[in-house]
Amino acid sequence: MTAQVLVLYFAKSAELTSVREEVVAVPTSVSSQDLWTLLLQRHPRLSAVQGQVVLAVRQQYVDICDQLVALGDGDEVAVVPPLSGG
Amino acid sequence: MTAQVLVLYFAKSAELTSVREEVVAVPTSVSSQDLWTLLLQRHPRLSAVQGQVVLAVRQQYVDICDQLVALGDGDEVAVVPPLSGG
Amino acid sequence: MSEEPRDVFKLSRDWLSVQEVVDAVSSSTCGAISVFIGTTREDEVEGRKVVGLEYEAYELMAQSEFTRLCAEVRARWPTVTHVCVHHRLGWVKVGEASVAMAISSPHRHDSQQAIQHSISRLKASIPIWKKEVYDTEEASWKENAECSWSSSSREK
Amino acid sequence: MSEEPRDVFKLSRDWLSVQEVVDAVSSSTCGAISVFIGTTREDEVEGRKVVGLEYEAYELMAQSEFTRLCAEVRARWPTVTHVCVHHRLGWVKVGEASVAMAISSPHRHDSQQAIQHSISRLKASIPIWKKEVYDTEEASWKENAECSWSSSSREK
Repeated sequence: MTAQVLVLYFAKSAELTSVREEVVAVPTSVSSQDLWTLLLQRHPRLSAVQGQVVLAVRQQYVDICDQLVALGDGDEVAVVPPLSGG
Repeated sequence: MTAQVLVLYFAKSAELTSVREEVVAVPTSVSSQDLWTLLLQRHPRLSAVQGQVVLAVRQQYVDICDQLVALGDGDEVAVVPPLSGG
Repeated sequence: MSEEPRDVFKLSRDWLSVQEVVDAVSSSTCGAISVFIGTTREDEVEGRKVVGLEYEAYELMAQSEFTRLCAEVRARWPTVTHVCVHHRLGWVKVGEASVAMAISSPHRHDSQQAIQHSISRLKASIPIWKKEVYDTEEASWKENAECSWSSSSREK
Repeated sequence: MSEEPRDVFKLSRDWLSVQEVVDAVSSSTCGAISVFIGTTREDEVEGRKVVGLEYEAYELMAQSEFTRLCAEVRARWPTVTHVCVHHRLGWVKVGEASVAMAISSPHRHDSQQAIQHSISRLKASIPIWKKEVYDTEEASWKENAECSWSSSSREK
């Protein structure tokens, strides 16, 4: 089963992918690690921030690890480099 | 030896004396306790704040106690009720 | 004398008005307003002069993380009345304010403690990023030490 | 990048401008400005409603005590750059600011700690007094708990 999710890239990750957002087909149940690997395959330059980012799924932070994430059509996934607001 | 000092009254002490300032002849060397007693004699209503005020001599706080204070003509002495700025 | 608590968050491409942030938290039940303003210092990094910052945000999530931050602050300091944050987006020249936060409470200790905590939490959890831009036209993305996945945190 | 430290103290019969207090401490070497604003709460005391406050000061000594306070703060937090206090005199309606203080420093922890300390010291040592005025036209002089010769301190 796959879902069409909207992937958002911010800060350095957006510079590396050269896109700010795109629709990507992903498994409906996937570990955050496998989700990241899938994005890396689309954008090999993201390897520059490997180990330095987290994801956000439906606007909730998710560490890149074995944790399973459930995804549905239209869900928002973001690549989140270290924050620097303030 | 006496000096002519300018005595300032603030807040509740000014309400009790009904004057904001006055020139008073005082000994050139006097304990702060005796200085207070002298002001009390001029303004018996100040007894209402007895034990609740300090003095300021040349803009420095002085507790009412046995400490000797040196005074010269034109020096400023103030009766200082508990502060409530801010 | 009770008043509905206000949590006001605004991302803005314009100059920040401190007065507006203060007015957003003022209340007849509050004796204290604590404010924090963060600005960019004039700085040289390896011989390059910082001329300004370029900010971006995950806007919807920034709003939801702010709501979460306010709930956490209110749980810890129940007397906190109103909270307001204005944060810049886009280009911010050196010397201009990037963030202004105000918190009101009946007595001063609560708003003072809450604002210190809230600024740290903002830097740790609100999805906003800045890039330092130098006079050489080079730029580099900054990382808050407060952010748990920043390189300074990872080294710990 | 060094800058002469500024200690600005103003007693004012007019409405306080937060922006003016902030501008007085801003500096291109400072990333942080902490601000505290004290206002009068709407309050009832024994069934009487507070309508405002009447402030008075020993003006010259207030200035010299402020200078002393700044020296003490700078000794403890050497990175404190500028300090500004505007304090009202005369009649202040409920809800209006009575005092606004701002402190700038390169990094935020110094200005945040310094402002908490400075507000306590201001209440303890700067010769300013306020009288609470009620809707019954009665009034009473207030005493700061921070003042060492206030009745709450004497009870300790």
